[in-house]
Amino acid sequence: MNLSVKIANVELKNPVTTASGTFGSGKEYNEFVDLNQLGGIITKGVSNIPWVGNETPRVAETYGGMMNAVGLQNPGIEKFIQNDLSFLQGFETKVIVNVCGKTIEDYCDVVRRLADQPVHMLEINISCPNVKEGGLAFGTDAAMIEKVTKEVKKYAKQPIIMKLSPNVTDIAEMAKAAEAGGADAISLINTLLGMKIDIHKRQFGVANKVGGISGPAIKPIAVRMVYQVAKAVKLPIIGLGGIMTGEDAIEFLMAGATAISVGTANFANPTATIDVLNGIEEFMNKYGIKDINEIIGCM
Amino acid sequence: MNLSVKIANVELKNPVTTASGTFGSGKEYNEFVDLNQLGGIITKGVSNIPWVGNETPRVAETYGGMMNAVGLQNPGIEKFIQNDLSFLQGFETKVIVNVCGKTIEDYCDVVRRLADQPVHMLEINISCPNVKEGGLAFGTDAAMIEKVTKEVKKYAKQPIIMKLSPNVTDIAEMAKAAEAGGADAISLINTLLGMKIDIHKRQFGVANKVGGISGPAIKPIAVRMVYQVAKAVKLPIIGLGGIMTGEDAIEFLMAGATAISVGTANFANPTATIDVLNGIEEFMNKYGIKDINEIIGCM
Amino acid sequence: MNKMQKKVATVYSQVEISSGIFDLWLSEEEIANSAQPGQFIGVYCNQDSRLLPRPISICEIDEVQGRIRIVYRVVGGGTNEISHFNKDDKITILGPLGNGFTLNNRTSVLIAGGIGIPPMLELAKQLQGDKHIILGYRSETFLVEELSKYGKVYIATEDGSAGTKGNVVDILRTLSIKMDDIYACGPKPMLKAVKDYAIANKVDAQLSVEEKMACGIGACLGCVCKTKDNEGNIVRKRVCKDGPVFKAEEVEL
Amino acid sequence: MNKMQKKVATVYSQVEISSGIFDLWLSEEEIANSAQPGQFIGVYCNQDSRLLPRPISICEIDEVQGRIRIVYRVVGGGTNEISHFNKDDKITILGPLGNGFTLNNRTSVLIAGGIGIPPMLELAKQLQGDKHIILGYRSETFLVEELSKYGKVYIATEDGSAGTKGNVVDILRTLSIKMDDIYACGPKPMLKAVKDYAIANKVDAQLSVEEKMACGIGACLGCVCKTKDNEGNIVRKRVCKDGPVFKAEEVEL
Ligand SMILES: Cc1cc2nc3c(=O)[nH]c(=O)nc-3n(C[C@H](O)[C@H](O)[C@H](O)COP(=O)(O)OP(=O)(O)OC[C@H]3O[C@@H](n4cnc5c(N)ncnc54)[C@H](O)[C@@H]3O)c2cc1C
Ligand SMILES: Cc1cc2nc3c(=O)[nH]c(=O)nc-3n(C[C@H](O)[C@H](O)[C@H](O)COP(=O)(O)OP(=O)(O)OC[C@H]3O[C@@H](n4cnc5c(N)ncnc54)[C@H](O)[C@@H]3O)c2cc1C
Ligand SMILES: Cc1cc2nc3c(=O)[nH]c(=O)nc-3n(C[C@H](O)[C@H](O)[C@H](O)COP(=O)(O)O)c2cc1C
Ligand SMILES: Cc1cc2nc3c(=O)[nH]c(=O)nc-3n(C[C@H](O)[C@H](O)[C@H](O)COP(=O)(O)O)c2cc1C
Ligand code: FES
Ligand code: FES
Repeated sequence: MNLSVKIANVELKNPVTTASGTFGSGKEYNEFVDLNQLGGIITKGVSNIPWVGNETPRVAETYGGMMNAVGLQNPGIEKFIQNDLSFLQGFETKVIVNVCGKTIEDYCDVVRRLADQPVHMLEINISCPNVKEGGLAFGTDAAMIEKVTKEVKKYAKQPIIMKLSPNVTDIAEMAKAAEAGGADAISLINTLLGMKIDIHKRQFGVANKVGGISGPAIKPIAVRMVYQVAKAVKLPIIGLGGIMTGEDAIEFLMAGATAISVGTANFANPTATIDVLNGIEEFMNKYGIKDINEIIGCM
Repeated sequence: MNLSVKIANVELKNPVTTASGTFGSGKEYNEFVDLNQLGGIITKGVSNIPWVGNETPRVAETYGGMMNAVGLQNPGIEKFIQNDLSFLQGFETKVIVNVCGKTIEDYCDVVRRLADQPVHMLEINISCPNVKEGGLAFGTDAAMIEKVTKEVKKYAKQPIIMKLSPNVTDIAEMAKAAEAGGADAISLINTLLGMKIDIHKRQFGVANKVGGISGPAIKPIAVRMVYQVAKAVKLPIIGLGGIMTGEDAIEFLMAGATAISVGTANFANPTATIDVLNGIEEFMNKYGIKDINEIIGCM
Repeated sequence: MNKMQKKVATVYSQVEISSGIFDLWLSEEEIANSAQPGQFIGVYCNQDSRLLPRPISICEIDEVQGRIRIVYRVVGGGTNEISHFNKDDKITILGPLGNGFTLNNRTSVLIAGGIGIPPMLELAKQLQGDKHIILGYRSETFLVEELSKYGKVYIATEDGSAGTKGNVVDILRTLSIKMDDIYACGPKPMLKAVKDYAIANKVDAQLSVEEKMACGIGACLGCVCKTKDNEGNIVRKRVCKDGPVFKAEEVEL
Repeated sequence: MNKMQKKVATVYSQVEISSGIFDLWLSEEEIANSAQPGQFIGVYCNQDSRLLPRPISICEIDEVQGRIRIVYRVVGGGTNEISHFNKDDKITILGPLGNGFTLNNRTSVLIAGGIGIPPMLELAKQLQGDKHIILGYRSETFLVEELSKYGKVYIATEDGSAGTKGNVVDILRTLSIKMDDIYACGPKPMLKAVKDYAIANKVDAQLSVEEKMACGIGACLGCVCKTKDNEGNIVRKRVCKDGPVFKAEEVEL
């Protein structure tokens, strides 16, 4: 049985990766799962300088999902290289670093700094709804997506994955812009902008008022977008949004994703990544599928 | 305790209405709840001529929600007036007719035909994701929203509620366009475009491939949009999207909705409308709120 | 007409009667007292990520004890969850739903395949007259003994492990009796073949059809099937409210 | 360090010990054997619309029987669901989570308010030395008798229905003992007052703080609080992983 897939010539031993921001750099989940078994680890977003993130509360539960407004708190690229990248070198899995920024220069700074680091791919987060500048503002404007992509490509030595926001009218247009800018791959979806009100306290669920919705509640929206993007561009896709089980992962693969990420599911079940992987294998066994690539984009 | 609210000078005895397409014209739910207790009944979308709708399967369950691609099957305005409007005359509740069309003329036909009928308001559905023309195509283009609104207002004798689609980058812009076109009120949200794949049969969950996601899974997105629209326009808002309980309804009211609709919840619980109404009263009792209008838009 | 109701039923008993096929008796007096053969109930799950009621045919009615019986196959998360309910557990149900069979009480053929078999039991019990009961299975049989009490049973299995190897329509075609009515429930291809047979042989036939449902009570237009009205126009009718039983000549399959 | 684990625990007993306050013993040997006072567990709900684990402090540990005890208030859907679990029901839990109290075993004041009281029980049991235990309630008291076994208990209630009318910090201020350590858990304003008192009076104090959590294990950065490092820089630390117990001088409230 072959589980390995290729994204922009980088071979993942299986299609299961971790969704940025939900898995840290793997340290904590290392107590629950064997990181060596994962196709790749996509790390928490990192910026050129340390970011403090938003005030608390930063997380709230929603029906079948959750809302977060962490605001990309991170220690900055230098500490990240010291602590996180060095930790990840101990594992046999592909390392994909998620990059955030407030300006195009911010993104380029990080990409440049990582050029000679032991990193297999870079995922550019132009879609975080929880920061005022950069993030979502970039991710909802096709011209901007193309521009950011072009700029980071100038400095990148690793393949570039552009991570798209679902908070747009036409996701295919955004994917095409990334393709036009020279992206090597696309990942989607980031979180959907939402709000929760604690009616008893008359307070917002998160201090930031709005936050990003993730989890199985949003899965059908993510599957639809992966399908639309797969039909619109030639780039490989990393699909995510609400994947809880192997069957969910198969759904994304059939819709057109070459790999998938497990996000919020980790919180609901710290062994979710491996459970998803096992579920994929079970499905393949059940239907006698020899190579996972057979089902990618089969719909 | 005052529960009555006003939308465009039409007084609803309470803020609870039914979401278009989930309640028919009330005949079936009449076996479960007393329709006289509802603030208003928003009927299934009706067009100038009969529509056959989409092929089956038309519905599928999703995590904490459902997907539908009914495709606005309806008997056309003449049969609707004969069978549905006459049925609704027997009840002491406000009648709000949801209008769909493929062209601006289609909408205007229906609006004109209803001008002298016993109908209190019209809800213009420019946001159905399940038909190729009209519907969503109109609902994601601000200029088109303004134009449709202007045109139907020419013929309408009743207040016009424009029902917005959540499948847009900037919901506030859409609401402003409706306001600019002369809308009397806004309702939101319609369903979010989604997809489900039956991985065992390698078939789409609904024959139409894509469908609209509704139910509690999407509530936080709806609350966020209601809040954004309430801050952007002066028009009254009918809020909906995943309301299951009185507490959910209160959340929408606090976010800025003057009334709410109960949709998918009816399928999960045929007495949902009345349960929501009772829940609102309980909440008011608990916190000594004398007038429901006190909490509308309090956030 | 019998009124639809939402009720909290109590599990009276549940057993697995064949691999993956469960037999569940529910105590709910009012629904038991108004249900008719061919009607169904909507079973709500307890997991609140599953919002929609599962439509399941009424297999048997015990008016005296105020119980109804359903027999269902575990195919997905909802039926799997229901299969774990134990005696005295509470389940919310809607029912009775839809229009059942019209009992003509003449010489009848009851024909059903797979999980279309359960509704035949209460039908066979209530129906008067000569009854020939044709049952189709993949391999393992169920409900055969019970149905045998009410008529002559013929069995077809796909693998030939019981009865004749083949399908139920083959048996129907070779039945050398003068039948007045056919009552059928099963997969679409089977119903199609039964319809063709009935029309060709001028037998009255009632077919119970299936569609994916949301509300189950006629409000959402999720579950329509195509029917022909008297003038030959296609009319979309709701399986849940106008059906699930339709006349063979009326329904398009 | 004790390893975090995901385990299926079995309900050993559950009782309501005060209005809306439940006392739940769970059998789970491995977690019981590694848990420390001040640590917490993440309790998963069975309703699958609720994805996140509920953080609940460990109230008592019975290593011999392999059980842990939690005492919690029903405040929302999750705790309401948990309160309906019965003996022998299964619950998935994560634990032990976070860093507990450092036991200095000197003259201690344990001070807690409301639902901050439960973690004080195991602490009081394990802590050596003189113990003064100050407990604050709205009105109804709970766990008083059990805590009395391990030290001198002082009670404050908001309505004066038991002990002194007022809050726990009032009692702390009037306590005429020479204390070495304060161990505190409770609402933010209380912790703030304790912190001010401890710094003013040069008493070592450990505060258990609360924040809304998602993962509960340190991965999501949902639950941060502000702390000061040695150079006076603000550092955001994770309550779930770096806490929930922090030194008073370190944490900003
Ligand atoms: C009128 C009617 C009577 C039925 N009677 C029986 C019966 O007596 N015994 C029996 O075993 N099955 C019966 N079925 C089929 C039964 O409804 C489905 O097998 C069941 O809903 C599957 O639910 P699930 O959660 O396990 O599967 P999932 O696939 O997880 O279900 C997801 C959603 O699809 C719906 N769904 C899935 N399959 C079907 C289907 N075949 N028909 C309608 N909805 C479906 C479910 O209700 C649910 O909303 C009947 C269906 C209809 C329409
Ligand atoms: C370290 C720690 C220890 C705790 N120990 C106890 C204890 O021993 N006894 C006790 O009664 N309570 C304790 N709490 C509070 C307890 O976690 C919440 O009361 C509980 O999560 C509420 O869940 P719910 O589903 O009933 O409420 P809901 O409001 O419906 O919960 C919705 C979401 O918000 C989270 N949430 C709500 N309130 C809190 C809160 N105060 N703190 C953290 N998350 C919250 C829930 O976990 C859930 O994810 C502790 C909290 C923390 C952080
Ligand atoms: C707590 C949290 C933090 C996140 N942080 C990031 C981030 O730093 N960078 C990023 O691109 N996406 C981030 N995301 C989005 C996820 O990577 C993912 O796109 C989204 O959660 C949908 O997947 P899921 O439903 O499987 O969680 C975060 C999500 C959550 C829940
Ligand atoms: C089965 C179904 C049919 C619908 N038909 C219509 C319609 O005819 N016109 C319309 O404006 N909205 C229609 N909607 C959208 C609902 O009115 C509502 O906007 C949406 O379902 C979100 O609310 P909910 O989550 O409470 O269901 C339909 C929704 C469903 C589920
Ligand atoms: S399922 Fe809603 S009309 Fe039949
Ligand atoms: S709750 Fe995730 S880091 Fe603390």
